[in-house]
Amino acid sequence: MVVIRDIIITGLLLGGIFALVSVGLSLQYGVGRVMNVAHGEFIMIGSFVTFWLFGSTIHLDPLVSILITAPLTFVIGWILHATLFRRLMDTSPTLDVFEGKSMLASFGLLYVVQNIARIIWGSQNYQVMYLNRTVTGAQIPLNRLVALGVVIVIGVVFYIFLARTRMGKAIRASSQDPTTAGLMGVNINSVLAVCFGLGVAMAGIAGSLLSTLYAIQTSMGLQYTVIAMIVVVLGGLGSVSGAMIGGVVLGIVSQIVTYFQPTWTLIAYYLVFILLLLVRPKGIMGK
Amino acid sequence: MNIKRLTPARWAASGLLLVVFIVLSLLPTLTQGYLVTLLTDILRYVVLTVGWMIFSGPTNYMSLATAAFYGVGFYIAAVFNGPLPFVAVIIIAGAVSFVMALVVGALTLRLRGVYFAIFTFALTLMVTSVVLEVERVVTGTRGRFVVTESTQTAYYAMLIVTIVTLVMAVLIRRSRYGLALQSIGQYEEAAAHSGINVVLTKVMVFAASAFVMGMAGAIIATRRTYIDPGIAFSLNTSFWPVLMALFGGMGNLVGPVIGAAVFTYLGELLLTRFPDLYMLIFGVVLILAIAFMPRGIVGLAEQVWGKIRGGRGAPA
Amino acid sequence: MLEIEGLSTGYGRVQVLWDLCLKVEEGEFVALVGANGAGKTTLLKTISGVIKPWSGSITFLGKRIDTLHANDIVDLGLSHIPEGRKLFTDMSIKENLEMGAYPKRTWKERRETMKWVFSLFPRLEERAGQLARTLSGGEQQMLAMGRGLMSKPRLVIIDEPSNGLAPRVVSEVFDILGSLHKEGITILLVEQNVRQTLATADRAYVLENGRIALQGSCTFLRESDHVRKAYLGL
Amino acid sequence: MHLLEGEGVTRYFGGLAAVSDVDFYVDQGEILGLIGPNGAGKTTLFNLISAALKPKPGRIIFKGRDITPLPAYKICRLGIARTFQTVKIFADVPVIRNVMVGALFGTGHYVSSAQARKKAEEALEFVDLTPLKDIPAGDLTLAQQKRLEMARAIASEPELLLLDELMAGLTPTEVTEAMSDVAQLRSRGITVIMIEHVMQAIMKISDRIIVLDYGKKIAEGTPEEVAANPQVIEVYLGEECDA
Amino acid sequence: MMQDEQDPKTTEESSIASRPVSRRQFLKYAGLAGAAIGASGALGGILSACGGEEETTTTAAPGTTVAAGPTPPAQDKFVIGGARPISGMYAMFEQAHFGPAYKIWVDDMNAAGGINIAGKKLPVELKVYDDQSDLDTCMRLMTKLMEEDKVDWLLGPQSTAFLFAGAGLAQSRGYVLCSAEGGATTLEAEMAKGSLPLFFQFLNYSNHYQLPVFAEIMQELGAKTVSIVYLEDLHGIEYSSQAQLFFPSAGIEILSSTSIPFGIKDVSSIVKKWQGENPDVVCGFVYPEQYILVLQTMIQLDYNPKAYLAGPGGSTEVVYNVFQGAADGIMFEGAWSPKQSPAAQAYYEKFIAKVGDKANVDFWGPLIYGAELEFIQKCIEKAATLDHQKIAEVLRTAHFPTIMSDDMFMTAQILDRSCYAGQIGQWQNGYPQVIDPGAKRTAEIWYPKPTWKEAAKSSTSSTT
Repeated sequence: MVVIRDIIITGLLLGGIFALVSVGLSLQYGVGRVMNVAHGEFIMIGSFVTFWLFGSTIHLDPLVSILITAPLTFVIGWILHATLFRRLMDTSPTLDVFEGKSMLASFGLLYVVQNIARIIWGSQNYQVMYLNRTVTGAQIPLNRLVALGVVIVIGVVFYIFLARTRMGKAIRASSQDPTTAGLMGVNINSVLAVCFGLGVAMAGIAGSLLSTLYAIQTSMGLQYTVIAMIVVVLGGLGSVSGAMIGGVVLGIVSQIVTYFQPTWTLIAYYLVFILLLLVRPKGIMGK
Repeated sequence: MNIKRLTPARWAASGLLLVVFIVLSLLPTLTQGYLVTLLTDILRYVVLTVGWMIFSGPTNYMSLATAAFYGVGFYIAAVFNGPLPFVAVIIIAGAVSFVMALVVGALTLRLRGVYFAIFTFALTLMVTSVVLEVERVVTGTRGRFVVTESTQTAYYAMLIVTIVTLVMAVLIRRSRYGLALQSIGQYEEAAAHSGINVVLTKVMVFAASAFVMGMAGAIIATRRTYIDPGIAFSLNTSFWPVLMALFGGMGNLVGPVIGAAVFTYLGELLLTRFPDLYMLIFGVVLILAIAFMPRGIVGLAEQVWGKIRGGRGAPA
Repeated sequence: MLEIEGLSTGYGRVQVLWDLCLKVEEGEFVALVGANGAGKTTLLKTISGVIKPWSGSITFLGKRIDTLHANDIVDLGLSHIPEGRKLFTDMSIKENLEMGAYPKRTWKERRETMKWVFSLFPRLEERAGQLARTLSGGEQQMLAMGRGLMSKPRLVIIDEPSNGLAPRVVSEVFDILGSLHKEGITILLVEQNVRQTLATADRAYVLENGRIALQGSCTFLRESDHVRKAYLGL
Repeated sequence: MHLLEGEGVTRYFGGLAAVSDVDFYVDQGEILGLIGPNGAGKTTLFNLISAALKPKPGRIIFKGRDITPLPAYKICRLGIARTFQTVKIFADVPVIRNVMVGALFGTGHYVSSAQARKKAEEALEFVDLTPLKDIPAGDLTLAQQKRLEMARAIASEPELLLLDELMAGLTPTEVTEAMSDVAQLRSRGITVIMIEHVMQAIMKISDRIIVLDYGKKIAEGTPEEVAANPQVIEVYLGEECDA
Repeated sequence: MMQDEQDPKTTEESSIASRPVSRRQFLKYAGLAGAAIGASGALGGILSACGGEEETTTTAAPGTTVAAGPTPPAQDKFVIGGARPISGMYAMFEQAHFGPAYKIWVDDMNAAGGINIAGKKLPVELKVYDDQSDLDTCMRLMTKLMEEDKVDWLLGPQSTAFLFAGAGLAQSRGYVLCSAEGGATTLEAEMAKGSLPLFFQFLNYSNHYQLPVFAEIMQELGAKTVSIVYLEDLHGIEYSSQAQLFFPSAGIEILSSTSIPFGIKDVSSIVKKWQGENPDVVCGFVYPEQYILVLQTMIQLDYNPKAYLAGPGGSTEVVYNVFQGAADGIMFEGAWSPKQSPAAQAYYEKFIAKVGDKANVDFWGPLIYGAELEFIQKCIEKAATLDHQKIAEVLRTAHFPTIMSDDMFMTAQILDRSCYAGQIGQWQNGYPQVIDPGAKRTAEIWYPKPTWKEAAKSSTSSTT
């Protein structure tokens, strides 16, 4: 029983982390159709900015540093979309072509971002030690709990943003039918750039928190991109709530497998993913 | 029936091709050393890129499983080279990749667009993890020593596989199956209603492209002394052929060949001249190429040539 | 109000519209009829900025709009109610209407405008919280029209509103178009239902193979053999 | 025995019946017209016959054989070819090779490339596209693309041809030409089912007409019978509203 | 000079498991190629190429320009080349452990006027390519360095797997390969077979010294039980399997041995398992990424074994700093300590000056590499030639004093155990100490290690 309880609790916490690294990608693909292979690189940027601020003289609290990483990464994302991806959109005859090209372009982006970071921060492992204790009484690591909390907050805030605000509604409308949204007066290009920026900002926030959870190094990005891809496909591409559910599913699967045989964990990820794609290609939440 | 289409330009092209192959086949006697190694590597990417193009070019299915098929070939060579003759090993490697692609293709080719790309991507990762775990459990270690072949043996083997790949690519392109593939890529539904067995065609050609990838893997493995799953199934092997094809231009077969050659050589040049900045420059070049050269080097050349000839550029 | 001159456009390499001229005066109710594939929808899409013209000009309220993006054209007071409703099916009726009022100019007044729209389509008000996909075909068309009116347009261009609707509902749609027209809204209507269209509109253009084949008052066209033959098979 | 026969053919899309319990048949050498308002289920019925969709429930029988479970390419090879409402040509492929696809793969027996080319040329001749045979199909006008689809279908040597809005967007002269093409098809022994909005054409050329509305068959008979049917007039032509 | 030339049949790849290529086989390929091209000319070309194959295939090795005897070489510089992981997953090793050592050596050499070959001082040039931590690229670049650039000396590649592949490659090209970075028992077996006469191993690793020494330490401390976690990579697999050999024979029981994959994101179930097993010692044969996760989880769950042995990277101050001193008392594979000797202290300061940040200094490798390069240099100078075969002879038998040891020498192509500064280290108050039994020990062992809280409190870690 204790084992099952542990698996569920740690699985949930891990699921929160997985959801955290995935929501941004889900948004980028869901609205903008960019399967951003460089997603993990922006997580890395968030991590290192947080680490840098933490280590600097102001010794900034990692949670507070989100206030810096989020806008910073948002602007990077916005600019990238307004230049690179918009150009690809304009020059691609069909959506399929755009999806392929944007995926490959983001692969180039991966190289660029990662290597700029390597030149700045080197190749060492670092981590921000923050809240590295458990909630008294229960064996729940505080930093993971905070991460779960943040992803829930992001989820709720984002939900409210989508449901209540003018821009949020425009994003939803654009993801369902961009052409008609344009007929309503929505400037699709700016919505897409904002969405891409938001996706990158979410990666930045995830990075801030990850820097308190795991060793960070400038080559860490791809592994998180892969996790995010799996989670996002599990939950259904483009669904933010799907990313949450996909994250939790993967987290619990991961903990069950780790309990029995840790080296099968990754195999289990891919297996779950591959089976789901074959059985339900649109994901758990997909229509 | 093709004879009437052999215009003087075609004769010249064929002649040039023949000269190129004669030079390539004589090369190891003319020069010894690194050039042969480099050429083997370039030819490897030509095989992978053209192999990838055979299927993904006309159908627009972006396969990222190249590393899986290539890696399987790699592993076959690690296990069987030595006990079995090299030629047999290459053929077995191709055959195993072929069978694997048949199974994978039958399962996945109903997925379209980005789903297919992600699936093949995950497949490569999964094969890596599984092989790694099998090695750990069965052999108690991670990698294997490979019975090596000499530089020249590998070079000639790769040259032959390259020729096989190119011939296969041309034959498929010219044959009815090339037309079928093209139809599938343009309008899968209409292709089915015109009597094309869409599933079988896709799966067979997918498998055929995996065949040459497996062979290329087996040859390169014998140049590596020691291999492990991380080496055999490097993700770069999946992405690079796609980028090379895009870089060279996907319109015809010349594009991927040029793309692979230029890409590999350029990479080498940057890698040795600017080891610190190499990947950064590479990434920038890649992005610029995708954004500004939608039809690759060949497309660009055609456009420039068109402008020179009479101000009328190739249609955009 | 709307003036199109020498307009040519198409998809990819295929030309659909050929050197087309069309005019809609303030307060008019103009219909555009023609066979499937004649280019009616393409024309509307070009007017509203979804498709870029190859050549020619489109002027709306004295302003060239052929170079503008769709979202800027809405802002000027031209609303396009697309074929097949194109509702945001995962959003509620209220939200769909709000999307209609998306331009900054109208967003602030969206509550008042919505009251007006609800008065036109009382059934929508009853179901304001429901998802758009749960509506029946007729209600969906009402919603699409309501949404199109939320931007307080001076000119509404509307594409095949009767498509797939039961006859009773079709007449309802035409009634509403009529009353909108009476409220002073200029209308450019594309329809297959020629009989009813010609009965409601003032003036009509007949589009054939991407060119204007015929134009004139509706009464005239109703008597025209050409129209009768092409559309009614009589 | 009818050439093609459908029994209780039904197909739902998310709770809505696109085609609902339709029985139909067509005999050798007939031209059957299929009419109805937009969204009445005509194209869905074509999709069910050509196996783009499977009827649930329902059966489709071709020359006495139940073809319901067969995949689309086999249906084509058995001799049922079709065109599409929204053209589905291979846009980057030259016109002649578009047609060769039908000849090479659609006939159900081996055809050499040379034979296929010859057949394709004949088919193009038939639809008057011979001068354009070497340009990419995407460069044709929509009307030409429709004809190209017909050529591709003919090249697969069908016994039954499903024509979906062949005449959409044609000028009256072109409609007349298209009508004579269809008549010629019949003289070649090809049975035709056609969906058409151009009434004057379909009324003139069809031997028999089926009217669909909301997925249901509401009328069937000769053109005269159908044209006189008050229900048809109401649903199809819209309520008479006297001004 | 070249082994290959004596036996042309084995061609170039004489080393690990090459197979001669028969003429018959080649004819087969030629036939195939010819058929494929459809041109008899090409067939002839391949046939003649085939003939070429049997004549000579060896490449110009660096020694070929040098005549026998102590005649100075004609060239005017000494190029040392390597394919190194400047980017990718192994880049941290190049950045902190190895790269600086090479640069220091080159600087030192050039400051002294260059390397002295038979009385002629040649300035040293360092040529480093980025292998992107990719074995394929690494092998190609090593080939390029040997065949095209014809460098005078070759640096070993980074990481065990690369070394496996590189050893055979260098052997086949007649190059001496001295490796510090990685190594494993499998390769040792090949060396024992005599198939790698040009390969020399400097770094201490699992069976050859570290685990036996650790077993001795545990015996001394009275530790009876151990639990192991290891990474599913060559290093982890190697160390865990060697532990299975050495620990039981020292009377230490292995309670569990858990393998984990790269990219694992939660190890709490493993730590909880240890809590249940309660071993005296936990060994973590993992890289920093997993080491940080394991340690962090242990701190969170407040699980504190009496001793913890960390794998590669546990010896860097960067990783130590992550825990802000809480890692005090952690033992690590290594090891050396600046306090050991004035030479070690001097080298430590030089190293800091090179990497710019003392947090980046590693206490496993650098001193060994410094000593290795010094040793090699002395051997080359003694050989007074650039002929690798002759240098190898000197390497095999020479004794030289270096910064690490007064008497440095190879035993069966592996650096002798007595020459190392140490095998196992321990962080004490933010300072690395060698804890090998005997004279090399620089401080008493902290056993049991302090609790996480104590350590964090008492530490005078360099971060503060």
